[in-house]
Amino acid sequence: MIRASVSLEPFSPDAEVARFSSLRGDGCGAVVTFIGYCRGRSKNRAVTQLELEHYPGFTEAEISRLATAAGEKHDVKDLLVIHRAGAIATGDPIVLVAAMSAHRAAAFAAVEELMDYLKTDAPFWKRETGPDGAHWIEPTAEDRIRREERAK
Amino acid sequence: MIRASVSLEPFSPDAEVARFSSLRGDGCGAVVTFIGYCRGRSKNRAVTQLELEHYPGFTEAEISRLATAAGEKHDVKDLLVIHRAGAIATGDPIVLVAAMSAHRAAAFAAVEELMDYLKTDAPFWKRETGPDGAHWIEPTAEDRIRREERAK
Amino acid sequence: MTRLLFFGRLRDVAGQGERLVDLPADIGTVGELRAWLANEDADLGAALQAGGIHVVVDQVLRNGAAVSVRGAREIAFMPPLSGG
Amino acid sequence: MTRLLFFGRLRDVAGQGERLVDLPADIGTVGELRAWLANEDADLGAALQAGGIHVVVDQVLRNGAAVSVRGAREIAFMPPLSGG
Repeated sequence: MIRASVSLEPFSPDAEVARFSSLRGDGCGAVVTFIGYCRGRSKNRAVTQLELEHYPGFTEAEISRLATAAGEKHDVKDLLVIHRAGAIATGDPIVLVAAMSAHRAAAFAAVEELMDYLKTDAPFWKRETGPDGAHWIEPTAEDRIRREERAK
Repeated sequence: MIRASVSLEPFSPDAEVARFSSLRGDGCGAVVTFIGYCRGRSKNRAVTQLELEHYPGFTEAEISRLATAAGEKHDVKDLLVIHRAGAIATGDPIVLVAAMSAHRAAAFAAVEELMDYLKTDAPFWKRETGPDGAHWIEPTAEDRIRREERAK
Repeated sequence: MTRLLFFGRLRDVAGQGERLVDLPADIGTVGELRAWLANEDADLGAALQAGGIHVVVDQVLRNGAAVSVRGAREIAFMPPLSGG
Repeated sequence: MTRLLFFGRLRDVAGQGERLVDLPADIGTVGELRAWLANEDADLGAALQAGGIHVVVDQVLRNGAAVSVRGAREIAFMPPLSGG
Protein backbone atom coordinates (compact mmCIF):
# COMPACT_ATOMS: atom_id res chain seq x y z
CA MET A 1 0.00 0.00 0.00
CA ILE A 2 1.11 3.58 -0.68
CA ARG A 3 0.57 5.86 2.31
CA ALA A 4 1.39 9.56 1.97
CA SER A 5 0.60 12.30 4.45
CA VAL A 6 1.56 15.79 5.53
CA SER A 7 1.94 16.47 9.24
CA LEU A 8 1.62 19.93 10.73
CA GLU A 9 2.97 18.64 14.04
CA PRO A 10 6.30 16.98 14.87
CA PHE A 11 6.15 13.21 14.33
CA SER A 12 8.19 10.28 15.56
CA PRO A 13 9.96 8.48 12.69
CA ASP A 14 10.79 5.58 15.01
CA ALA A 15 7.15 4.97 15.89
CA GLU A 16 6.04 5.36 12.27
CA VAL A 17 8.72 2.97 10.98
CA ALA A 18 7.84 0.45 13.71
CA ARG A 19 4.19 0.56 12.64
CA PHE A 20 5.07 0.34 8.93
CA SER A 21 7.46 -2.59 9.30
CA SER A 22 5.06 -4.46 11.60
CA LEU A 23 2.77 -4.85 8.57
CA ARG A 24 5.32 -6.83 6.58
CA GLY A 25 4.51 -10.33 5.37
CA ASP A 26 6.93 -13.24 5.53
CA GLY A 27 8.00 -12.59 1.93
CA CYS A 28 9.47 -9.24 2.96
CA GLY A 29 13.26 -9.37 3.16
CA ALA A 30 14.10 -5.68 3.13
CA VAL A 31 12.96 -2.43 4.72
CA VAL A 32 14.78 0.76 3.73
CA THR A 33 14.10 4.06 5.45
CA PHE A 34 15.24 7.61 4.92
CA ILE A 35 14.73 10.34 7.48
CA GLY A 36 15.57 13.91 6.63
CA TYR A 37 16.23 16.27 9.54
CA CYS A 38 16.18 20.03 9.80
CA ARG A 39 19.82 21.11 9.89
CA GLY A 40 21.17 24.02 11.89
CA ARG A 41 23.05 25.26 8.85
CA SER A 42 22.18 25.58 5.17
CA LYS A 43 24.78 26.50 2.57
CA ASN A 44 27.01 27.80 5.36
CA ARG A 45 24.35 30.09 6.80
CA ALA A 46 23.01 29.46 10.28
CA VAL A 47 19.30 28.61 10.25
CA THR A 48 17.23 29.45 13.31
CA GLN A 49 13.86 28.56 11.82
CA LEU A 50 12.55 26.64 8.86
CA GLU A 51 9.01 27.06 7.59
CA LEU A 52 7.48 24.77 5.02
CA GLU A 53 4.32 26.06 3.45
CA HIS A 54 2.10 23.55 1.67
CA TYR A 55 -1.16 23.56 -0.29
CA PRO A 56 -3.57 21.40 1.70
CA GLY A 57 -5.11 18.69 -0.46
CA PHE A 58 -2.98 19.42 -3.51
CA THR A 59 0.34 18.75 -1.75
CA GLU A 60 -0.85 15.42 -0.32
CA ALA A 61 -2.21 14.37 -3.73
CA GLU A 62 1.08 15.27 -5.44
CA ILE A 63 3.19 13.41 -2.88
CA SER A 64 0.94 10.40 -3.28
CA ARG A 65 1.32 10.62 -7.06
CA LEU A 66 5.13 10.82 -6.78
CA ALA A 67 5.20 7.86 -4.38
CA THR A 68 3.02 5.80 -6.71
CA ALA A 69 5.34 6.62 -9.63
CA ALA A 70 8.48 5.65 -7.68
CA GLY A 71 6.83 2.44 -6.45
CA GLU A 72 5.66 1.42 -9.91
CA LYS A 73 9.06 2.14 -11.46
CA HIS A 74 10.79 -0.24 -9.04
CA ASP A 75 7.94 -2.70 -8.45
CA VAL A 76 7.63 -1.75 -4.78
CA LYS A 77 4.08 -2.01 -3.45
CA ASP A 78 4.59 -0.78 0.12
CA LEU A 79 5.72 2.79 0.56
CA LEU A 80 5.27 5.24 3.39
CA VAL A 81 5.85 9.00 3.15
CA ILE A 82 5.31 11.48 5.94
CA HIS A 83 6.28 15.08 5.31
CA ARG A 84 6.27 17.90 7.80
CA ALA A 85 4.81 21.31 7.05
CA GLY A 86 4.66 24.41 9.23
CA ALA A 87 7.39 25.79 11.49
CA ILE A 88 10.12 23.19 11.99
CA ALA A 89 12.75 23.30 14.73
CA THR A 90 16.41 22.50 14.12
CA GLY A 91 16.97 18.80 14.61
CA ASP A 92 13.34 17.82 13.96
CA PRO A 93 12.43 15.28 11.27
CA ILE A 94 11.18 16.85 8.03
CA VAL A 95 10.53 13.80 5.91
CA LEU A 96 10.32 10.06 6.35
CA VAL A 97 10.29 7.68 3.41
CA ALA A 98 10.15 3.92 3.95
CA ALA A 99 9.83 1.03 1.52
CA MET A 100 9.60 -2.72 1.88
CA SER A 101 10.29 -5.37 -0.72
CA ALA A 102 11.39 -8.98 -1.07
CA HIS A 103 15.00 -8.02 -1.95
CA ARG A 104 16.99 -4.98 -1.03
CA ALA A 105 17.73 -3.45 -4.45
CA ALA A 106 14.11 -2.51 -5.15
CA ALA A 107 13.52 -0.92 -1.74
CA PHE A 108 16.74 1.14 -1.97
CA ALA A 109 15.89 2.30 -5.49
CA ALA A 110 12.30 3.26 -4.60
CA VAL A 111 13.32 5.29 -1.53
CA GLU A 112 16.12 7.11 -3.34
CA GLU A 113 13.96 7.79 -6.38
CA LEU A 114 11.11 9.12 -4.29
CA MET A 115 13.47 11.38 -2.32
CA ASP A 116 14.80 12.75 -5.61
CA TYR A 117 11.23 13.44 -6.77
CA LEU A 118 10.25 15.05 -3.47
CA LYS A 119 13.33 17.29 -3.37
CA THR A 120 12.38 18.98 -6.62
CA ASP A 121 8.71 18.30 -7.32
CA ALA A 122 6.88 18.26 -3.98
CA PRO A 123 4.63 21.33 -3.62
CA PHE A 124 6.31 23.01 -0.68
CA TRP A 125 7.65 26.52 -0.27
CA LYS A 126 10.49 26.72 2.13
CA ARG A 127 11.57 29.75 4.09
CA GLU A 128 14.73 29.73 6.14
CA THR A 129 15.24 32.33 8.83
CA GLY A 130 18.76 33.14 10.03
CA PRO A 131 20.68 36.05 11.55
CA ASP A 132 20.44 37.89 8.20
CA GLY A 133 16.66 37.49 7.85
CA ALA A 134 14.31 35.17 5.97
CA HIS A 135 14.90 33.66 2.52
CA TRP A 136 12.63 31.64 0.24
CA ILE A 137 14.49 28.56 -0.99
CA GLU A 138 14.34 26.85 -4.37
CA PRO A 139 15.74 23.39 -5.27
CA THR A 140 19.52 23.26 -5.57
CA ALA A 141 21.28 22.61 -8.86
CA GLU A 142 22.45 19.32 -7.32
CA ASP A 143 18.84 18.30 -6.66
CA ARG A 144 17.87 19.09 -10.23
CA ILE A 145 20.83 17.13 -11.62
CA ARG A 146 20.01 14.07 -9.47
CA ARG A 147 16.42 14.33 -10.64
CA GLU A 148 17.45 14.52 -14.30
CA GLU A 149 19.90 11.64 -13.94
CA ARG A 150 17.01 9.56 -12.64
CA ALA A 151 14.78 10.50 -15.53
CA LYS A 152 17.22 9.00 -18.08
CA MET B 1 31.66 6.52 15.11
CA ILE B 2 31.61 3.05 13.55
CA ARG B 3 29.75 0.51 15.69
CA ALA B 4 29.62 -3.12 14.58
CA SER B 5 28.32 -6.05 16.56
CA VAL B 6 27.00 -9.59 16.24
CA SER B 7 23.95 -10.52 18.26
CA LEU B 8 23.14 -14.10 19.20
CA GLU B 9 19.69 -13.01 20.37
CA PRO B 10 16.85 -11.30 18.48
CA PHE B 11 17.24 -7.52 18.55
CA SER B 12 14.87 -4.60 18.00
CA PRO B 13 15.87 -2.54 14.94
CA ASP B 14 13.45 0.22 16.01
CA ALA B 15 15.10 0.62 19.40
CA GLU B 16 18.59 0.47 17.91
CA VAL B 17 17.78 3.04 15.22
CA ALA B 18 16.17 5.32 17.81
CA ARG B 19 19.33 5.16 19.93
CA PHE B 20 21.59 5.69 16.90
CA SER B 21 19.68 8.66 15.53
CA SER B 22 19.38 10.28 18.97
CA LEU B 23 23.17 10.80 18.81
CA ARG B 24 22.98 13.03 15.73
CA GLY B 25 24.30 16.57 15.84
CA ASP B 26 22.51 19.53 14.31
CA GLY B 27 24.62 19.21 11.15
CA CYS B 28 22.99 15.84 10.43
CA GLY B 29 20.41 16.09 7.67
CA ALA B 30 20.02 12.44 6.72
CA VAL B 31 19.66 9.05 8.38
CA VAL B 32 19.35 6.01 6.11
CA THR B 33 18.60 2.56 7.48
CA PHE B 34 18.40 -0.89 6.01
CA ILE B 35 16.85 -3.82 7.83
CA GLY B 36 17.09 -7.30 6.38
CA TYR B 37 14.51 -9.84 7.55
CA CYS B 38 14.47 -13.60 7.47
CA ARG B 39 12.11 -14.58 4.66
CA GLY B 40 9.82 -17.57 4.70
CA ARG B 41 10.98 -18.52 1.22
CA SER B 42 14.35 -18.59 -0.51
CA LYS B 43 14.70 -19.25 -4.24
CA ASN B 44 11.18 -20.67 -4.23
CA ARG B 45 11.88 -23.15 -1.46
CA ALA B 46 10.04 -22.81 1.85
CA VAL B 47 12.43 -22.09 4.72
CA THR B 48 11.46 -23.23 8.19
CA GLN B 49 14.73 -22.38 9.90
CA LEU B 50 17.78 -20.28 9.15
CA GLU B 51 21.03 -20.72 11.02
CA LEU B 52 23.90 -18.30 10.71
CA GLU B 53 27.19 -19.58 12.03
CA HIS B 54 29.89 -17.03 12.77
CA TYR B 55 33.49 -17.00 13.99
CA PRO B 56 33.43 -15.07 17.29
CA GLY B 57 35.98 -12.27 17.28
CA PHE B 58 36.96 -12.68 13.64
CA THR B 59 33.46 -12.04 12.29
CA GLU B 60 33.01 -8.87 14.38
CA ALA B 61 36.45 -7.61 13.30
CA GLU B 62 35.69 -8.27 9.63
CA ILE B 63 32.30 -6.51 9.80
CA SER B 64 33.94 -3.57 11.51
CA ARG B 65 36.61 -3.48 8.78
CA LEU B 66 33.96 -3.57 6.02
CA ALA B 67 31.96 -0.81 7.73
CA THR B 68 35.07 1.35 8.06
CA ALA B 69 35.86 0.84 4.37
CA ALA B 70 32.30 1.76 3.29
CA GLY B 71 32.32 4.81 5.58
CA GLU B 72 35.69 6.04 4.32
CA LYS B 73 34.72 5.56 0.69
CA HIS B 74 31.67 7.80 1.08
CA ASP B 75 32.94 10.12 3.81
CA VAL B 76 30.38 8.89 6.34
CA LYS B 77 31.62 8.92 9.92
CA ASP B 78 28.62 7.45 11.72
CA LEU B 79 27.67 3.90 10.87
CA LEU B 80 25.87 1.23 12.84
CA VAL B 81 25.82 -2.47 11.95
CA ILE B 82 24.12 -5.18 13.96
CA HIS B 83 24.12 -8.69 12.55
CA ARG B 84 22.31 -11.70 13.94
CA ALA B 85 23.95 -15.09 14.32
CA GLY B 86 22.49 -18.35 15.58
CA ALA B 87 19.06 -19.79 14.84
CA ILE B 88 16.81 -17.14 13.28
CA ALA B 89 13.04 -17.35 13.01
CA THR B 90 11.11 -16.40 9.86
CA GLY B 91 10.24 -12.70 10.05
CA ASP B 92 13.04 -11.83 12.47
CA PRO B 93 15.60 -9.12 11.63
CA ILE B 94 18.94 -10.48 10.41
CA VAL B 95 20.87 -7.31 9.78
CA LEU B 96 20.54 -3.62 10.52
CA VAL B 97 22.74 -1.01 8.83
CA ALA B 98 22.28 2.68 9.57
CA ALA B 99 24.25 5.74 8.47
CA MET B 100 23.98 9.44 9.16
CA SER B 101 25.42 12.30 7.16
CA ALA B 102 24.86 15.95 6.36
CA HIS B 103 23.26 15.20 2.97
CA ARG B 104 21.39 12.15 1.80
CA ALA B 105 23.58 10.91 -1.07
CA ALA B 106 26.48 9.91 1.20
CA ALA B 107 24.30 8.05 3.70
CA PHE B 108 22.48 6.13 0.94
CA ALA B 109 25.75 5.21 -0.74
CA ALA B 110 27.42 4.07 2.50
CA VAL B 111 24.49 1.84 3.53
CA GLU B 112 24.14 0.25 0.09
CA GLU B 113 27.88 -0.27 -0.25
CA LEU B 114 28.14 -1.85 3.18
CA MET B 115 25.20 -4.17 2.45
CA ASP B 116 26.91 -5.25 -0.77
CA TYR B 117 30.12 -5.98 1.17
CA LEU B 118 28.27 -7.86 3.91
CA LYS B 119 26.30 -9.98 1.45
CA THR B 120 29.46 -11.46 -0.05
CA ASP B 121 32.33 -10.85 2.37
CA ALA B 122 30.94 -11.14 5.90
CA PRO B 123 32.22 -14.31 7.61
CA PHE B 124 28.95 -16.15 8.09
CA TRP B 125 27.92 -19.63 7.07
CA LYS B 126 24.26 -19.92 6.41
CA ARG B 127 22.17 -23.06 6.62
CA GLU B 128 18.56 -23.08 5.51
CA THR B 129 16.26 -25.86 6.62
CA GLY B 130 13.14 -26.62 4.64
CA PRO B 131 10.83 -29.57 3.94
CA ASP B 132 13.60 -31.18 1.85
CA GLY B 133 16.30 -30.87 4.53
CA ALA B 134 19.15 -28.50 5.30
CA HIS B 135 21.36 -26.69 2.77
CA TRP B 136 24.50 -24.60 3.21
CA ILE B 137 24.13 -21.38 1.23
CA GLU B 138 26.76 -19.40 -0.70
CA PRO B 139 26.44 -15.84 -2.06
CA THR B 140 24.25 -15.54 -5.14
CA ALA B 141 25.61 -14.57 -8.53
CA GLU B 142 23.56 -11.36 -8.21
CA ASP B 143 25.32 -10.52 -4.94
CA ARG B 144 28.73 -11.07 -6.55
CA ILE B 145 27.82 -8.92 -9.54
CA ARG B 146 26.59 -6.05 -7.32
CA ARG B 147 29.80 -6.36 -5.31
CA GLU B 148 31.95 -6.24 -8.45
CA GLU B 149 30.02 -3.30 -9.88
CA ARG B 150 30.76 -1.43 -6.67
CA ALA B 151 34.45 -2.24 -6.86
CA LYS B 152 34.82 -0.46 -10.22
CA MET C 1 -17.26 33.63 -4.65
CA THR C 2 -13.88 32.38 -5.78
CA ARG C 3 -11.05 31.64 -3.42
CA LEU C 4 -7.63 32.81 -4.64
CA LEU C 5 -4.58 31.27 -3.00
CA PHE C 6 -1.03 32.61 -3.02
CA PHE C 7 1.95 30.58 -1.85
CA GLY C 8 5.57 31.26 -0.95
CA ARG C 9 6.85 34.64 -2.06
CA LEU C 10 3.54 35.34 -3.83
CA ARG C 11 1.90 35.28 -0.40
CA ASP C 12 4.32 38.00 0.71
CA VAL C 13 3.55 40.12 -2.36
CA ALA C 14 -0.22 39.62 -2.07
CA GLY C 15 -0.07 40.47 1.62
CA GLN C 16 -2.10 37.38 2.50
CA GLY C 17 -2.34 33.73 1.48
CA GLU C 18 -6.02 33.76 0.66
CA ARG C 19 -8.47 36.18 -0.95
CA LEU C 20 -12.19 35.68 -1.51
CA VAL C 21 -13.30 37.54 -4.62
CA ASP C 22 -16.36 38.00 -6.81
CA LEU C 23 -14.97 37.54 -10.28
CA PRO C 24 -16.60 39.86 -12.88
CA ALA C 25 -18.51 37.93 -15.53
CA ASP C 26 -16.08 38.93 -18.30
CA ILE C 27 -13.16 37.12 -16.69
CA GLY C 28 -12.95 33.71 -18.30
CA THR C 29 -9.25 32.78 -18.37
CA VAL C 30 -6.16 32.79 -16.18
CA GLY C 31 -4.73 35.59 -18.35
CA GLU C 32 -7.79 37.75 -17.77
CA LEU C 33 -7.72 37.01 -14.05
CA ARG C 34 -4.06 38.10 -13.85
CA ALA C 35 -4.82 41.33 -15.71
CA TRP C 36 -7.73 42.02 -13.37
CA LEU C 37 -5.52 41.47 -10.30
CA ALA C 38 -2.74 43.63 -11.81
CA ASN C 39 -5.23 46.43 -12.26
CA GLU C 40 -5.75 46.59 -8.51
CA ASP C 41 -2.21 45.71 -7.45
CA ALA C 42 0.62 46.30 -9.95
CA ASP C 43 3.24 44.52 -7.80
CA LEU C 44 1.09 41.41 -7.54
CA GLY C 45 0.35 41.58 -11.27
CA ALA C 46 4.07 41.66 -12.07
CA ALA C 47 4.80 38.79 -9.67
CA LEU C 48 2.07 36.64 -11.24
CA GLN C 49 3.49 37.29 -14.74
CA ALA C 50 6.98 36.19 -13.73
CA GLY C 51 8.48 32.94 -15.05
CA GLY C 52 7.87 29.68 -13.22
CA ILE C 53 4.47 30.57 -11.76
CA HIS C 54 2.12 27.58 -11.85
CA VAL C 55 -1.65 27.82 -11.66
CA VAL C 56 -3.86 25.22 -10.01
CA VAL C 57 -7.59 25.42 -10.72
CA ASP C 58 -9.77 23.44 -8.31
CA GLN C 59 -6.74 21.36 -7.24
CA VAL C 60 -5.69 20.52 -10.82
CA LEU C 61 -2.44 21.90 -12.24
CA ARG C 62 -3.41 23.88 -15.37
CA ASN C 63 -0.75 25.99 -17.01
CA GLY C 64 -1.14 28.69 -19.68
CA ALA C 65 -2.89 32.05 -19.86
CA ALA C 66 -5.79 30.52 -21.86
CA VAL C 67 -6.86 28.11 -19.13
CA SER C 68 -10.49 28.65 -18.18
CA VAL C 69 -11.37 29.85 -14.69
CA ARG C 70 -15.14 29.91 -15.33
CA GLY C 71 -17.01 28.32 -12.44
CA ALA C 72 -13.78 27.71 -10.52
CA ARG C 73 -14.13 27.71 -6.73
CA GLU C 74 -10.41 27.80 -5.95
CA ILE C 75 -7.51 29.17 -7.98
CA ALA C 76 -3.98 28.85 -6.62
CA PHE C 77 -0.88 30.69 -7.81
CA MET C 78 2.31 28.80 -6.98
CA PRO C 79 5.85 30.17 -7.34
CA PRO C 80 8.65 27.68 -8.18
CA LEU C 81 8.47 24.79 -5.73
CA SER C 82 11.12 24.57 -3.05
CA GLY C 83 10.66 20.81 -2.91
CA GLY C 84 10.63 18.74 0.23
CA MET D 1 47.57 -27.33 22.68
CA THR D 2 46.21 -25.87 19.47
CA ARG D 3 42.56 -25.20 18.88
CA LEU D 4 41.33 -26.13 15.40
CA LEU D 5 38.03 -24.61 14.25
CA PHE D 6 35.81 -25.83 11.43
CA PHE D 7 32.92 -23.77 10.07
CA GLY D 8 29.91 -24.38 7.85
CA ARG D 9 30.06 -27.62 5.90
CA LEU D 10 33.58 -28.30 7.22
CA ARG D 11 32.03 -28.56 10.68
CA ASP D 12 29.70 -31.26 9.34
CA VAL D 13 32.63 -33.17 7.79
CA ALA D 14 34.83 -32.83 10.88
CA GLY D 15 31.94 -33.97 13.06
CA GLN D 16 32.47 -31.06 15.43
CA GLY D 17 33.26 -27.34 15.24
CA GLU D 18 36.28 -27.43 17.49
CA ARG D 19 39.16 -29.81 18.15
CA LEU D 20 41.97 -29.42 20.65
CA VAL D 21 45.13 -31.08 19.35
CA ASP D 22 48.79 -31.48 20.26
CA LEU D 23 50.54 -30.72 17.01
CA PRO D 24 53.64 -32.88 16.39
CA ALA D 25 56.85 -30.82 16.29
CA ASP D 26 57.41 -31.52 12.58
CA ILE D 27 54.23 -29.71 11.53
CA GLY D 28 55.19 -26.19 10.61
CA THR D 29 52.81 -25.10 7.84
CA VAL D 30 49.15 -25.15 6.88
CA GLY D 31 49.99 -27.72 4.17
CA GLU D 32 51.63 -30.04 6.71
CA LEU D 33 48.71 -29.59 9.10
CA ARG D 34 46.24 -30.56 6.36
CA ALA D 35 48.26 -33.67 5.49
CA TRP D 36 48.38 -34.65 9.16
CA LEU D 37 44.60 -34.26 9.49
CA ALA D 38 44.03 -36.20 6.22
CA ASN D 39 46.08 -39.05 7.61
CA GLU D 40 43.57 -39.52 10.40
CA ASP D 41 40.43 -38.59 8.44
CA ALA D 42 40.52 -38.85 4.66
CA ASP D 43 37.12 -37.15 4.17
CA LEU D 44 38.20 -34.16 6.22
CA GLY D 45 41.53 -34.04 4.38
CA ALA D 46 39.73 -33.93 1.02
CA ALA D 47 37.32 -31.24 2.25
CA LEU D 48 40.22 -29.06 3.48
CA GLN D 49 42.00 -29.39 0.10
CA ALA D 50 38.91 -28.23 -1.83
CA GLY D 51 38.86 -24.84 -3.56
CA GLY D 52 37.74 -21.76 -1.67
CA ILE D 53 38.85 -22.89 1.79
CA HIS D 54 40.34 -19.99 3.77
CA VAL D 55 42.64 -20.37 6.75
CA VAL D 56 42.69 -17.98 9.69
CA VAL D 57 45.65 -18.27 12.06
CA ASP D 58 45.16 -16.59 15.41
CA GLN D 59 42.30 -14.47 13.97
CA VAL D 60 44.34 -13.32 10.94
CA LEU D 61 43.36 -14.47 7.44
CA ARG D 62 46.46 -16.22 6.01
CA ASN D 63 46.05 -18.11 2.77
CA GLY D 64 48.43 -20.61 1.14
CA ALA D 65 49.83 -24.00 2.08
CA ALA D 66 53.15 -22.44 3.12
CA VAL D 67 51.67 -20.28 5.89
CA SER D 68 53.32 -21.04 9.23
CA VAL D 69 51.29 -22.55 12.03
CA ARG D 70 54.20 -22.72 14.51
CA GLY D 71 53.16 -21.42 17.90
CA ALA D 72 49.58 -20.83 16.73
CA ARG D 73 46.94 -21.13 19.41
CA GLU D 74 43.94 -21.13 17.08
CA ILE D 75 43.66 -22.23 13.45
CA ALA D 76 40.33 -21.89 11.67
CA PHE D 77 39.31 -23.51 8.39
CA MET D 78 36.55 -21.58 6.65
CA PRO D 79 34.58 -22.79 3.61
CA PRO D 80 33.33 -20.14 1.13
CA LEU D 81 31.47 -17.45 3.07
CA SER D 82 27.70 -17.35 2.79
CA GLY D 83 27.78 -13.63 3.49
CA GLY D 84 25.32 -11.81 5.71
